[in-house]
This record gives sequence, C-alpha cells and structure tokens, in this order.
Amino acid sequence: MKKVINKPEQVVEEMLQGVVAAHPQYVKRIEGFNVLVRANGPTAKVALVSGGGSGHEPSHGGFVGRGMLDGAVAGAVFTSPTPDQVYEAVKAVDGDKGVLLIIKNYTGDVMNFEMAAEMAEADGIKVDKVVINDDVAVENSTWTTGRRGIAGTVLLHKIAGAKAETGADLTEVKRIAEKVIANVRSMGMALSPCIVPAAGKPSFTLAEDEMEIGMGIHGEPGTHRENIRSADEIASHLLEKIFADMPLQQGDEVAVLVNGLGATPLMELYVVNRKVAAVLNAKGIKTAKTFVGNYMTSLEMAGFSITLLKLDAELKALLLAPADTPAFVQF
Amino acid sequence: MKKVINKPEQVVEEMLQGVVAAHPQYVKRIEGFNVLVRANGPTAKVALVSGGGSGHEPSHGGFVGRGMLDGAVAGAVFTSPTPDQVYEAVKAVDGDKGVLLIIKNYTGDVMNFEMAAEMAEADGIKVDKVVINDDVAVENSTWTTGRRGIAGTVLLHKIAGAKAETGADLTEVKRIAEKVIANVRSMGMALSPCIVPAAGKPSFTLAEDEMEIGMGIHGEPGTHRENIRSADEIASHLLEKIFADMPLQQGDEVAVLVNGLGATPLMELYVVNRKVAAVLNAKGIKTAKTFVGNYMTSLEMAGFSITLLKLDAELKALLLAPADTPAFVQF
Amino acid sequence: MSAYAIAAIQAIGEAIITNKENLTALDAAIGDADHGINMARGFEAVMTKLTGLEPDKDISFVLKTVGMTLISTVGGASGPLYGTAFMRAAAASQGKWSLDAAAAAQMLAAAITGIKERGKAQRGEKTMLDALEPAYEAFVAGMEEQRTLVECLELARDAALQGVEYTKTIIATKGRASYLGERSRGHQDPGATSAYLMLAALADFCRRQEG
Amino acid sequence: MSAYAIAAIQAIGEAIITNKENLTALDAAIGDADHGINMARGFEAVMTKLTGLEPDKDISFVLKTVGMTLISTVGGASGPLYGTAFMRAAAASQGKWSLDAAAAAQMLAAAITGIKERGKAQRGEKTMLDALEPAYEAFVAGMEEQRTLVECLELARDAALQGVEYTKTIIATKGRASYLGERSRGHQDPGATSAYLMLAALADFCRRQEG
Ligand SMILES: Nc1ncnc2c1ncn2[C@@H]1O[C@H](COP(=O)(O)OP(=O)(O)O)[C@@H](O)[C@H]1O
Ligand SMILES: Nc1ncnc2c1ncn2[C@@H]1O[C@H](COP(=O)(O)OP(=O)(O)O)[C@@H](O)[C@H]1O
Ligand SMILES: [Mg+2]
Ligand SMILES: [Mg+2]
Ligand SMILES: [Mg+2]
Ligand SMILES: [Mg+2]
Repeated sequence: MKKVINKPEQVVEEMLQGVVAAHPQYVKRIEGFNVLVRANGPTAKVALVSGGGSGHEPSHGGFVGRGMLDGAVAGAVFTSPTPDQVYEAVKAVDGDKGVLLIIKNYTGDVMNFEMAAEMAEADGIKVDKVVINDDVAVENSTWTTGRRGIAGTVLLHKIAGAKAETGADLTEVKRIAEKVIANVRSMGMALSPCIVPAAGKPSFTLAEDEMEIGMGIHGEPGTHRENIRSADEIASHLLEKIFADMPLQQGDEVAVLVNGLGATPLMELYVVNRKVAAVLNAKGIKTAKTFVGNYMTSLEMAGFSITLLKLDAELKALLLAPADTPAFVQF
Repeated sequence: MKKVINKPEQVVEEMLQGVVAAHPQYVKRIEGFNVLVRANGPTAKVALVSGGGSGHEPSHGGFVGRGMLDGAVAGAVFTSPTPDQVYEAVKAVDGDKGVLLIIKNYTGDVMNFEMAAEMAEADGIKVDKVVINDDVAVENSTWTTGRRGIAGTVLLHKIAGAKAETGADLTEVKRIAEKVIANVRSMGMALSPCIVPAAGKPSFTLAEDEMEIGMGIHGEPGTHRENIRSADEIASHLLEKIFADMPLQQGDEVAVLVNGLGATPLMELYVVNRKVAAVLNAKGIKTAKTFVGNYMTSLEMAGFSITLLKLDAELKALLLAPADTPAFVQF
Repeated sequence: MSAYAIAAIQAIGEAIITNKENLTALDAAIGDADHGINMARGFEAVMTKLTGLEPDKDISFVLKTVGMTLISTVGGASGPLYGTAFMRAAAASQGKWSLDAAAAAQMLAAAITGIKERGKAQRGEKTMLDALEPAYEAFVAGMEEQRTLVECLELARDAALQGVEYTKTIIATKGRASYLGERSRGHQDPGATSAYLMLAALADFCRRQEG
Repeated sequence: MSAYAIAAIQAIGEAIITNKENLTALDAAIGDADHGINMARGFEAVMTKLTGLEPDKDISFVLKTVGMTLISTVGGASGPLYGTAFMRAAAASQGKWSLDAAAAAQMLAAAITGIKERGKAQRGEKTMLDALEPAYEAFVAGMEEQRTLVECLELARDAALQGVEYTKTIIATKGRASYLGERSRGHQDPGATSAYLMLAALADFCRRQEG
C-alpha cells in the first residue's frame, strides 16, 4: 500500500488537523469530534450540515464556508459517521433558524443522520433533511435502496448554501435542495481501484484493458465491466444514461460537473469535458457553468463522473452566487 | 496505458478545447496555437506569459485570469513549447506596457522562450523574463544547468500577477518576480510514475516499498530512492532540505504550498500539511497562507512537493490580493 | 452480576475481531470493503468500555453500554443496526441478572424488531436478517421442545449458518450490495456472516460455561 | 536542384522516426522520456513540408526549411538546438546546389557553433556535442587526407558513435540529465545518439547515391 500517511487508524484524525492548520480562516474543529464548522459560525441563518465517510476530499469539509456548508462530519474512510458526531455538528451550527442535513443516499448515512436528527430534535433544535440520489447507474425502480448520492452533492451544497445565505427559512432552503435533487443526475466510471488505508489492499481489481462503468465512490462495483474505450465514447455513454433518466430539450440550460475520482489527471478531465460540451451543443442545450476537477473523490481511484444539473432561473442565480470555502471559491 | 483519452497525439489539442469549453468567461484560445489568453484581454497593464510542457495542469492555463497570468503556452506533454507559440502569446497579450515571461528553469524552456523573446523584440514589443528555480533537490552549485522550476512557480504567478494588476511597470513587476524567486524553495517526492500518452509506458518504475526523493515534475529521476517512510518523516526530510537552503528564523513569515503531483489524495496532502504546520510552529515561523492541492502536477504521478515562500510585507500583501482564474480564486 | 454478561460480550467481540479481515473481504466483493473494519473498531471500543464497568450492573446495563458504544463507533449501516439491536435487547432485559431461554428469546425478538424498524428491510433481502430471523425461529422451536438455553443457542447458530449460506443464492435489495443487482448473487452477505459469528461465539461461550 | 538535399533529409528523417522508441527509452533513463517523440514529431513535419517544396531551391533553402520546421515543432531542448543547427548550416550553404567536403565541413562547423551558442554547453557535458564535435574533427581529418565527401562522412559517423559511447562514461552537467548527477553515469545520451543517427543516415545516403 503506497500512501503518504503515518498510521492507517490515524488518517482521518490527522487529515482533519491538517485541514484546520491549512484553513483557519475558513474552518475550525469541534474539539473531540470529527466535525469541521465555519470559523466564524454559527451564523443567524439556516445552517447546512453534510458529511459521510472520509476519502472523498474535498467533500465535505472543503465546502464549509460562506455560501455553502456550515458543518461537515467526517466518518472513517468510506464509512458513514456515527450519530453522535452528526449530533455535535448540528448543535454547533444551529443559529436558531434550524439545520438542514444533506445526506447522500446510502443506508448507513441515512440511518446515522436520522438518529442524529432524532437526538437534536429531542433538544428542541429544528432539523430537517434531504437525501440526494443522483447516480443514474443504479436504477431506482429495481432496487429498493434506491440510487446512490455522488458528485451531484457538491452542486447541492452550492445551491442550498447560497439559498440559506439569503436568509430563507428552513422550509425554503429544503424546497430548493429538493429541486436540485430532482434535477441533478450523475454517472461515473473507474479505470483503477483505490485502497482504504485500514484495509491495505484494493477492494477490487481491473485488468489492464478493463474499465468499470457505473462505479460508486466507495469502491462498490458498478453496473458492468468492459474494455476501455476512447474518452469520447465513454463520455457519450455516460451522457446517454443521464439523458435516458432526465430528458433534456433544446433550449434547456444546465450546469456541468466533470468530476475526477482522485488519480485522473485534469488533462483527461478536460478531454472529457470537450466531448460533453460538444454533445450538449449538438443538442442545443445551453451550459451556464462548467466545473472540472476533483470535487467528490474516491481516494486515489482513477476515473471520473459526469453530472448534469438542469437549471431554471432560480437555481441558476443561486449556482452563480458567490461562495468562499477552502475548495470552492467563486466571485 | 489506462487513460481517458482519444488519441495520444490529440491530447493537448483536445484538452485545450475542453478548457475553453469549460471556462469561456476566463480564457480564450488563439486560433491555430496552443495558447490560452484572458477572455477579456489584452489589458492595459504589464502582461504575464508563462507556459511549458503540458501534463502539469492546472499549470499554466488554469492560472490565466485576473490577478495572475495573461497568457499560457502549452507544449507537448512534458516538452517545452516552441518559440513560435510563445511569440504568439506575447503578441496577443501585449497591452503596450510590456510582457514578462515566467520561465521554469529547464534548458528547453529557457531556450524556446528566449527565442520567442527575440522574435517579439524584433517587432518592437518590450519583453523581459524571469527564470524560476525553486527545486532544492537539485543543488545549484554542482550542476551548471541549475535548479529546476517546480511548484513554487504557482506562487510566482500569483504574486507577480497581483503586482501587474496594480499597474506597476515592467521593471517593477520583474523586481517583485525576482524577489519571489529569491525567497521560494520547493522539494518533492514520488511514490509512483506517470505515463506520457505518446510514450505509452512509465518512464521509470518504483518497487512496492520504494519512493523517489527529489523527484522532478517530468518523471526525471530524483536525488535518490529509499524505502517508503511515514508521512511525518518524509515531510520533515523535505523541510530540512528546504531549511538547509533557505534558513528561516523565529518570527519569519511564510506561505506554504503542499502540492499534489496528480494521484495523491487530498487526504494525504492534508496529513502532510499537519506535519508541515507542526514543524513551522515549533520553529516559531508564522504561516500567512497555506495552499493544499494539485497546482503543479505531473499527470497521474503519486507524490507531492512542499513549497515555502518567505514573505515580507510587500510579498504578503500581493499574495493575499484577490485573484480570479479557473484554478485559483481568492477573495 | 454483570461479569457473565461481560464475558459473553467479550467472547462475541473476540470472534468479530478475529474475523475482521474475513468480513472485510466479504464486503469487498459486494460492498465497500469495510464491514470487518467497522465491526472490529466497534467491538474494540466495546471491550475497552466493558473493562471499566462496575460489576454491580444488570444484563440490560451491559447491553445498553454495548449498543451505545457500537452506535458511536461503528458507523456505516451496521453501526446503527447492531447498535439498535443491542439497545432493544437491553430494553428487553431490564433488571435481569441471569437469563433463561424465554428471556433470551424475548431479547432476540426485540433486537430483530429494532433492526427491521431501523433498516426497513425484510428477510430475503440479503442482510443480517437472513441469519437472525431463522436463528430466532430455530431458537423458539428448540424452546418449544424444552431444550436448554445452550441447546437453543446452538440451534439458532446452526440456523444462522444456513441463513448465511442462503444469502449466497439471492440478490441484494437492501444495503450497498443492492447496487450490484444480479451481480450480488453468489456472494455471501457480510452482515449475515457477522450476525452468525456473534451467535456462534455466544453459543460456544455458554456451552463452555456449562461444561 | 533541391531533390538531392531533400532526399538526404528524408533519409535522416526516416532514421530518426525509426528510432523514435529507442531514443525515448534512452531519455527515460536520464531525462523525461520524450526525445524520440520530440524528434520524430519534428521530422514528420519536416517530411511533410519538404514534399510540398518547389524543386528549384538551393541546399540552403531546404536546410532553412528544416531548421524552421524543427524549431516550431520539436520543442524541448533539442528543438531549438537542432533547429538552430540547421539554420546555421543553411546560412553557410547559401547559393549552393551541390556539396563538396569543404562546404560540408563549413556547414557542420556552423551548425556546431550554433548549438554551442544556443545551449551554452561544451564538449564533455554529456550532450549532442559529444557526438558532433568528434564527428567534425574526424571529418576535417579525413578532408586533410584528401578523402571523398562520403569517406569523410563515414569517418564522422564513426567518430560520432565513439562519442556516443563516451557519453556513457561521463556525468551530465547540461540538460535535464544533469539533475541526476552521478546517477547519470553509465547511461548513453539521447541527444548524442540522435546526432549520430543523423550523421549515419547521411553517410549511408551519400554512399548509396555514389554506388
Ligand atoms: N437495511 C438493512 N437492514 C438490515 N441489514 C442491512 C441493511 N443494510 C445493510 N445491512 C447489513 O449491513 C451490512 C453491511 O455493513 P457495513 O459494511 O458495515 O456498512 P456499509 O454498507 O455502510 O459499508 C450488509 O452486509 C447487510 O447485512
Ligand atoms: N545545453 C545543451 N547543449 C547541447 N545539447 C543539449 C543541451 N541540453 C540538452 N541537450 C541535448 O538535448 C537532449 C535532450 O533533448 P530532449 O529530450 O528532446 O529535450 P528535453 O531535455 O527538454 O526533454 C539531451 O540528450 C542532450 O543531448
Ligand atoms: Mg461503508
Ligand atoms: Mg522534454
Ligand atoms: Mg461496508
Ligand atoms: Mg527529454
């Protein structure tokens, strides 16, 4: 296992220390917990808390700051955080206007966050939640667990965060969040696995000429394997799956996120984006904003996902609003 | 070779198309050339042009924008761009106040940029240049080629760019750039190689328990190999090398850049930063700003570098000034 | 006194920790390769917590400690599920200082109900329930035949093992393995396996105490 | 007419393109694994350029075209160096339609001077100069012995090959290999190798034309 770490058991703790050391102007840590909150919080607005297993950096701690999250909870690598941790985050960020939990749709995340919500509600804190399930690789109808939440979560943080910043109440922020969830779709692929530090070996292997389509962000196998194809073919395939689930019309406007899973060079992500832009152009779909980079990673996995978010005027304005966080800054 | 690309020969061209498609608000391309310039340029200020081989993304095209570069020239992967390309960039960005070339110290880069400067000067354009050589792995005294320019270049772009934005003249901008160069030091290491698309195979190999210390950003071998050590030990070693070259006193103030080479997860970079911060704290050195992420990469190489820039009031103010580029946004 | 209960939990914890890599490997095939790591982290914390426990507590207190510790250290899907299971078993054993088969059956039933409420899964969805529900039924059947607690536990263990085998034949429709669809068939469910391991460790422990 | 010069350049180009992987492998050991790729890209562009060339041009014009094309397509260190070399050879052959040994020697000398001015290197620093300078000296020595152009070229080629061998014994103090220090010893310099390949292709070409 080739990693720049000290001890596998210490990696989340030490990462959090490193984040706080790097960005004291943005975040502080809740002593004794794996929770990052805004350095200047809590603020008098609806607060947003997200989180999940670690290993997806900069998600979610990198998005704590003005215009995005108020708190982020870091679980063990690829393991959803425990309720007591989430509960601490909720207590710390609550500014009396209530707290919205942004949960990626995994059984563990949903259960742990729900238990935390119950704990916070027992304290009289107003808590509500949204569950994002943007991954079209997993078909909603067939599997009762439903789709996974993946990179689209970052756009949800951005837009719900911008809405909260306007002073909107919890119901309104939740409405916007639900609107994002209804209009965002993602799908990914992987070229190589990653190694969970505590496991010490990859959770799957791929032959030199193989790729995995519909890969999850925790090393969960995808929908199928096939021989590596060209960037254009892969991008087209992922887009087709997205369009099949969320038909887009000529004249529609979208935001695009080409998200690297960790080890794929920016060069390749831009080659992918070239094709994404070409396909959208050919369909007469407008692109309001494109993000290319590592936003929701899977340790050192090679691969990427494409996310499309269908915009209306309301979502677009919130997407383009300023944000200032360690990993997402926008004027 | 597992890459998300179409044809190896097309990778730079397609990447540039993908960048322009993603960030039309920031950059445009000079038709027929591998040159990105500001979308709203040229501006009436000293213009900054940098560039080099491709494969270091987001360097340098990702830093074209307000407060940083005016133009970036992309060579073939890991191969310095040709003089005619640099010359086009210089012509395109010149706003009559002259152009400063920011060159990483490699024989090829220096020669190609110098030839371009000669061509531009023949047209009556005021051109000057600085050559950055921040990599302390390569000892200046022994090798007449001198040190390489690596991740410190990003801080140079930032500070010289901020200075140019103030309306300073070419002499002044160059003075600031030289001051950065005099005060910035970096050193890196690699855990795994990368594959140049046109080559199709890695340029070196490392055993499962080996790392390469003093690695360059083009797959050039480093100073030596040794068994992998802990993140803390590696960070301490790299810092010692930097301190040996640039002694820092208690009370000095620095900027820190923990730069990923491509495949190293942000999680690990933050674990490294934890140690960097601890060492600096222990020495009583203040940190004005820390950057952690992939700024000067080497395709999908695993590894990182540490950069320290010693600040005075002038450099600090310029470092903290706003910037708005695809890959570097700061309020 | 709680020494017996603590020793039983320690036996369970040891079984889980011993099988850490095994459980993780099962999860690697159809999940995210952390079930063993999660459960071992949880039971290591449990063992530490129990070491410091006053000996004058009833079974319920011990189990509540286990449940709360699992909830706050395991994470993932199994943390809330097993945590809830132990909390419910605790609630069903308040004031008890020793166990008979009837009491044990009540606790197991409460635990299973907790898991179902928390996870909204049914038997046949390739989860821990496919080990636990057959185990409960076998336990009750043994009780009806007037078997001893230890015998009932052994019947439960054997049924759980069959349940684990059964998980290989079905596809997952709950938990992370459900993303795999058809491809989940043929693989053994990690959570069902950890449930079996716990029952087996408990049965062995009780048998050893008897003999 | 330029057909002869063009054919000679084509022979050189083919030699470089054939050895693309070989040259890249040499660069992988002590540089950045692109020398063959760079040079092949350059000479592919040169071949395309020359195909379209009017046949009524002198040698100088052909060489200038080669030099400019290399400068604008090779990049790296070798692009400006070889580009400058051909530009200088072009300047030294203005108005020439055929070559004798004396003219060739002048062109080679001009090329080497160009490389030295551009790259500020000396012989002995593990660069292309370690092939080219001995080649030039051997060429001149042949000329002094009244050898033919082809014979002089063959002497130059052999000296270049020795020069390539010599690069294995020294450490690099110029170019990217210099970062390696002591570790560069034992490796053959890619640029010296490409210089040898060009001379060898030229000598072979001229010999074939004679025979
Ligand atoms: N809804 C559910 N109800 C019951 N058990 C479940 C449910 N979802 C998952 N499980 C069990 O949890 C196990 C996985 O646990 P673990 O790997 O620790 O969590 P995660 O899936 O979050 O990584 C599965 O093997 C399955 O037995
Ligand atoms: N200053 C110099 N003078 C002469 N030749 C040089 C000099 N620097 C490098 N070279 C030659 O260039 C070769 C490397 O070329 P190439 O790999 O194409 O460029 P780069 O080093 O920029 O990747 C070296 O093998 C060496 O022969
Ligand atoms: Mg998990
Ligand atoms: Mg090169
Ligand atoms: Mg799991
Ligand atoms: Mg090279």
